[in-house]
Amino acid sequence: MTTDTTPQFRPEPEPVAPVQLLDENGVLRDGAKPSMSDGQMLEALRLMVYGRAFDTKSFSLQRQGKLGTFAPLVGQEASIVGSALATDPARDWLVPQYREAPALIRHGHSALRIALYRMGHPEGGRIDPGVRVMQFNISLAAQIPHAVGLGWGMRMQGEDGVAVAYFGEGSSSEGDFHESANLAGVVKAPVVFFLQNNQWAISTPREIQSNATDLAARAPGYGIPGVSVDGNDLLAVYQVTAEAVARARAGEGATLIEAHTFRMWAHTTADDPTRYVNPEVKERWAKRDPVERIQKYLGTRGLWDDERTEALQAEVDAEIEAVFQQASAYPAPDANEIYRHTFADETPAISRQRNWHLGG
Amino acid sequence: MTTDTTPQFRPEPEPVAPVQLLDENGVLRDGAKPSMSDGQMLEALRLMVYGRAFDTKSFSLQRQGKLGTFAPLVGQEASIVGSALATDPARDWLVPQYREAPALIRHGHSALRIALYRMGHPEGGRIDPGVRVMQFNISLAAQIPHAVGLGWGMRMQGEDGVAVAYFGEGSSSEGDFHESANLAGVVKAPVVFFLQNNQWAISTPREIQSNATDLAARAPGYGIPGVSVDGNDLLAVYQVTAEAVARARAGEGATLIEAHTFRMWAHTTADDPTRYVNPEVKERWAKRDPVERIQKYLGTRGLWDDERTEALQAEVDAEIEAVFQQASAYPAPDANEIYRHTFADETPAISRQRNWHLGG
Amino acid sequence: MAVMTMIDAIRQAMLEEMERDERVILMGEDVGHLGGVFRATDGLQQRFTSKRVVDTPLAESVIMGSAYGLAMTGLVPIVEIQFLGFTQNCFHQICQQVARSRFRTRGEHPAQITIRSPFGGNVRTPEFHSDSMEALFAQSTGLKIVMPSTAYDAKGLLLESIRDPDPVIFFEPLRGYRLQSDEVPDGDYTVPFGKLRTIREGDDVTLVTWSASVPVVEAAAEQLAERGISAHVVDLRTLVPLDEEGLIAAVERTGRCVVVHEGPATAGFGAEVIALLQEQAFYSLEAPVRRVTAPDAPYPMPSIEHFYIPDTSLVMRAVDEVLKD
Amino acid sequence: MAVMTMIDAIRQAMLEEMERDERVILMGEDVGHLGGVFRATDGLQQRFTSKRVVDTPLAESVIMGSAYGLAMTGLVPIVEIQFLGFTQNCFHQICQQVARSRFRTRGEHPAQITIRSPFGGNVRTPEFHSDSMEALFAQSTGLKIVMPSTAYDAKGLLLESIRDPDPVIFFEPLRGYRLQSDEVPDGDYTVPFGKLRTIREGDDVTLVTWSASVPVVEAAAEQLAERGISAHVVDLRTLVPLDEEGLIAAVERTGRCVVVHEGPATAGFGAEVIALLQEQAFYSLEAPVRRVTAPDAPYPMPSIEHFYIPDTSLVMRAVDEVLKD
Ligand SMILES: Cc1ncc(C[n+]2csc(CCOP(=O)(O)OP(=O)(O)O)c2C)c(N)n1
Ligand SMILES: Cc1ncc(C[n+]2csc(CCOP(=O)(O)OP(=O)(O)O)c2C)c(N)n1
Ligand SMILES: [Mg+2]
Ligand SMILES: [Mg+2]
Repeated sequence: MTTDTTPQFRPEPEPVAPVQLLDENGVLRDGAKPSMSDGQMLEALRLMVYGRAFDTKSFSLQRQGKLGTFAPLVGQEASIVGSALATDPARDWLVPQYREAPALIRHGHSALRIALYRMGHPEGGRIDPGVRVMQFNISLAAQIPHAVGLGWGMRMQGEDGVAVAYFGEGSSSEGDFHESANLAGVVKAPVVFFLQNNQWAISTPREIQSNATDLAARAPGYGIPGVSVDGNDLLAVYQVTAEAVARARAGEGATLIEAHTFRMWAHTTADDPTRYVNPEVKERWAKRDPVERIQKYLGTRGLWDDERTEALQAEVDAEIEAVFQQASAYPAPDANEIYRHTFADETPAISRQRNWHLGG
Repeated sequence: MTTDTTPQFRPEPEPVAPVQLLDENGVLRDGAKPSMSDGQMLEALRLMVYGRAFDTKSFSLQRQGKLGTFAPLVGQEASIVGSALATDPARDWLVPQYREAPALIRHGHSALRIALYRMGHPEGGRIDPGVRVMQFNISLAAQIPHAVGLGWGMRMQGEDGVAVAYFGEGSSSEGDFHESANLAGVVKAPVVFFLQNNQWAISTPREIQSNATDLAARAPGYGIPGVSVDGNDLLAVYQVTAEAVARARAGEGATLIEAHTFRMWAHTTADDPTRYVNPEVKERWAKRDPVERIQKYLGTRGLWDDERTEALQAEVDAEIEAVFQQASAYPAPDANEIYRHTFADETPAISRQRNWHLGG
Repeated sequence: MAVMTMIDAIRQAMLEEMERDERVILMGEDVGHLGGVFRATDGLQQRFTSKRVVDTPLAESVIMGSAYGLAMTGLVPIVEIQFLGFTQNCFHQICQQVARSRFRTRGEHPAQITIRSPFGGNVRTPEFHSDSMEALFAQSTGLKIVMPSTAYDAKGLLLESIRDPDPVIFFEPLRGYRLQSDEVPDGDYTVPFGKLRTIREGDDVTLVTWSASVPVVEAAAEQLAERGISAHVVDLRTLVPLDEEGLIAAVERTGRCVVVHEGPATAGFGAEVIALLQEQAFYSLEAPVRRVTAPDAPYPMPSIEHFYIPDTSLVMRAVDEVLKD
Repeated sequence: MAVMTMIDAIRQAMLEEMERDERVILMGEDVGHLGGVFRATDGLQQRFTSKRVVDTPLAESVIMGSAYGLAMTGLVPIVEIQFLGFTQNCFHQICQQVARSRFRTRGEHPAQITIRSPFGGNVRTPEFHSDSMEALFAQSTGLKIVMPSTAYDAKGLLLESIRDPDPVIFFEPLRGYRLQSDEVPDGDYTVPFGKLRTIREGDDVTLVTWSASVPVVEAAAEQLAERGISAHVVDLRTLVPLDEEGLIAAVERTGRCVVVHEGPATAGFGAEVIALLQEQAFYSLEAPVRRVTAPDAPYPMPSIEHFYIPDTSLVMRAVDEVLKD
């Protein structure tokens, strides 16, 4: 007991220093011991380039009216791919928001389905059996409780899988985030709450989202550890996520990771960020480009060069071209699709409605 | 930036020492400087005794079937009354959960209405014009956002009023708590989030509610200060609340206060705590009785004695007797009440329904 | 075969199914150590440990949302929401996430979850505890809506619900918990969805109702009989799927109908019953179908709830009108 | 008087009312600096400062709940929920707290709040953006439900909504935002609640609809006219309060009726329209009233939404059936 009435808990005046292993120029920082193997770095780089190329292609198709509105990942590649590489597709579950395409692909979800999803094809919603990913979720933060259930359920059944929930800093203002982190703390659910702080929720800046100096500072309020990391540093993101996954597998429960990054493109193809993003700020972040950074590092290690960059780009573009070819050639859904899959069996009402609609 | 990957934010291993000015024996602790005046202490003591007597009377009426189920405050008197005394009924709003009867009464809400409310009379729901209290709220945590709006709205209009939201530690697991504390931080709303941690949510113990060592530790995650206080120490509760109210009035925004107390009676008259409360634990808390504690202190100061205790009890019992007499004599509501007050004006449907029901 | 109360039948169904199928788990506020605020889960945690009967924090949205995640790992959660009104605190998890999972994933992620929740009036509960929300869930699509009125149906329908591959919301009428008791077989049996129960045969008028209103309508039918009016009474039992054929046949039998339910009239499920009847049985209706429901007002304070909830006299008045029409 | 789009009319209504009444404030996600994801509030923050046009954190429940508190201090909040589907994230705040405040306090704490939200199909939005939830709010009681289909009505009804002493949920059809434009007077005028709009007079069949479905029904009426069928078309405009007299008169005029809406059939508001008609106009109905609505399924992916939403051909088919019956 104390007679001192000054609040025992006070907000930090300054954000803490995020974890960073590679500096903005792709130079390894003193004391940094990256645990990522060269092979993993090359795999990650490919996924990052793939993700950006997938959005570039989607964007042009959208402009031609061949594809619906979608949310690009450009700027967040290291955050999305670095965290995904720390998971094991055979045992872990990925629970995305909507920007995490390469993470899902690496986890076994087919690029074709993502292309179909962006084209608004119902088959884009299908998750193939055995693939441990949840569908993109447009209802913000609603996916976070699902991740808690997934991790908790695996643990109940003696599996050592971990669930990784992705969500934005905007979504972290929703009650579902709070309820989820709190329950995960109570039941020691093996979950990684991966908060991508890309500074924006559509046009709403981080400052309007919360008065907390760090969003990772919320973790102790749930009895779990919180990590602040440079989200544009592939090696750092991988490492803190791998450690969080390891703790979760070992039965030590959940971790909240705040990855500091930036949404370099529009929120979606329906958005015009020039109305609200300060170009100088964007410039500063452009210098921190996650793809160039890892390329530079691999370059200094003799593992990368401009030729390989070109070769990779060409290879990835061709693959993606093929995916969207296949997607456009995919059989168009018919009216009957709206009458399927509401229930395993059909109710009398649905049968009546179908017969009237399609029978006539 | 750091290369150290150990989480920057970790849960405290131990709860912090709560603020306490009066020890369990009613002795002022070294260094304690109570800001409460003697007059305020006596006013508070009366309200505490009143609250307990009001529940005692309600309980016997409930057992006779003359009153519905209700949630008693016994054990939490200091927490409820000490915080209420730190507010100004003329400017501040009180936003209760359901145990805070004496706080509302001190704020100008009539005891008769509370009696009617407990009897299930619709007039028990009425808030008299000019009384700055919200109605009890059975939907847990739903009242917390209202307090943010009240504080924020007064500030927008240049008033210096403060809104105090009461809620239990169980309710603090709801998303509404999170969204509210976070918004209050962003808009610097003059709000005191008064969390009564009475250790139980019906039968659910504090440990199952959250893995946080202190619930006050959540405050920094919203960019606001958090205080842990001995909820059975009237002087300490008053003091930390008064300081929080002062900060809010001065434009410094919200505070989260966690008052550690104990629900000495059943959750409601429908509950049987012997099924889940450990008697020894309850015994330990009985020794910390908030009413006896302040009586002892006032006694040592020559301001209180057994005679006064008896006199006060008799006086308060008589008052409450009269209140419930009046409540039982209150005109019984007729069927027309269900057709009133859904809207200012009546819809055709409601008129039709009323005419059929009452016309027949 | 033993006579038991509805709440005992509900507990027995869960106990037996959890013994039969270890994938079944139970979660909610106060369901474990306490055994539920109404003792519906009494003894289950002691029997199955706190791993399978889980006391959760006070947070409906993550209770429902995590149950969905649990179901994705192959478990079969029974979720208790302590009172039906509080499903509004997780409405998006129920109606957008759980209820649409199969549809959104083209059948790949069905959500086998049973949501149990007490509701219903005339038991003097506090605010938000009594509301009849069946029409909200019926309109939301993707949920099966199960509303038993007897102990026998409660057990048989709950077993059917737990085994149904799709999400089910199982309404438990507070008033019936202990007042309603009847013969309940031990052991396994199910009551199929989409088959109404004919409570009493009659030729003058058809009374359609479900769940909490059943006893009120039965009492009305008794009194009508004494007055020489023979009422045909049916209990719909499940609203989704709805026994359209059975309902139409029951009404065609008399050509006159009164629908009774506890929820407000406007856009209540009674409106759906009437819409269906006039679409499908238009030419056999000899008089307008009447509704006896709560008014378009919020659920009131306990001292006036008996005015709000349909009572026997109002049902009889509506019948008289339907017979006069 | 100028021809303008519905979204411009909505913006103008807010602009003018905020100039007239300084108690009026506007809050929601992205409504301020950006001016709304559809520009419905474009320029309002610049005009009225960020004190009166507030960008909030991403948290619907506290947006709605704090608006209620703001209203208790004498302010008049207009709350934008970015898409109607996300009202499910604050369903308990809307339906239990805001909508019941007057009733719970016996008239002492009315909640003068206007909830604006876009919805409606055939604009290829992502999931949960298009759902038609009017029946859920109609069943919940305590909310007025306003569903304009023209720019003129949008402005006049929004002004009426903001000034109404009770909570109003104001539905904005996405498809109409820019496609629908008509003559809108500058300055102050209101369109009263509970008065339907007769879009076209006719004698063979009455078509009843509202909001997003109005253009579909108008197109159907055109084509029916070419085939010599004269349709009487009404737009209900507000569902609560409902223009019962006007609706009954419109249907009695032809004796035949088709109801069209975008939400699912079961327990949709179409069911209420039919229930009311058969209760109040039973003897003037010459054929069963038919519904043309979405099926009992969740809102689907964009590539098939045009199958899900009622279209002109289905409306005409229903009319043909109603005329044959
Ligand atoms: C519950 C809910 N509310 C509002 C929206 C509308 N909306 C879509 S994206 C978005 C911003 C999300 O920001 P953030 O969570 O930071 O993710 P980001 O887009 O930055 O990756 C909003 C408000 C929604 N989809 N769901
Ligand atoms: C949203 C909601 N969920 C569940 C309940 C049922 N319920 C009533 S009181 C209670 C426990 C509340 O605990 P706490 O918030 O700690 O307050 P206390 O009763 O201890 O004062 C519960 C679960 C409710 N009333 N509202
Ligand atoms: Mg963001
Ligand atoms: Mg408590």
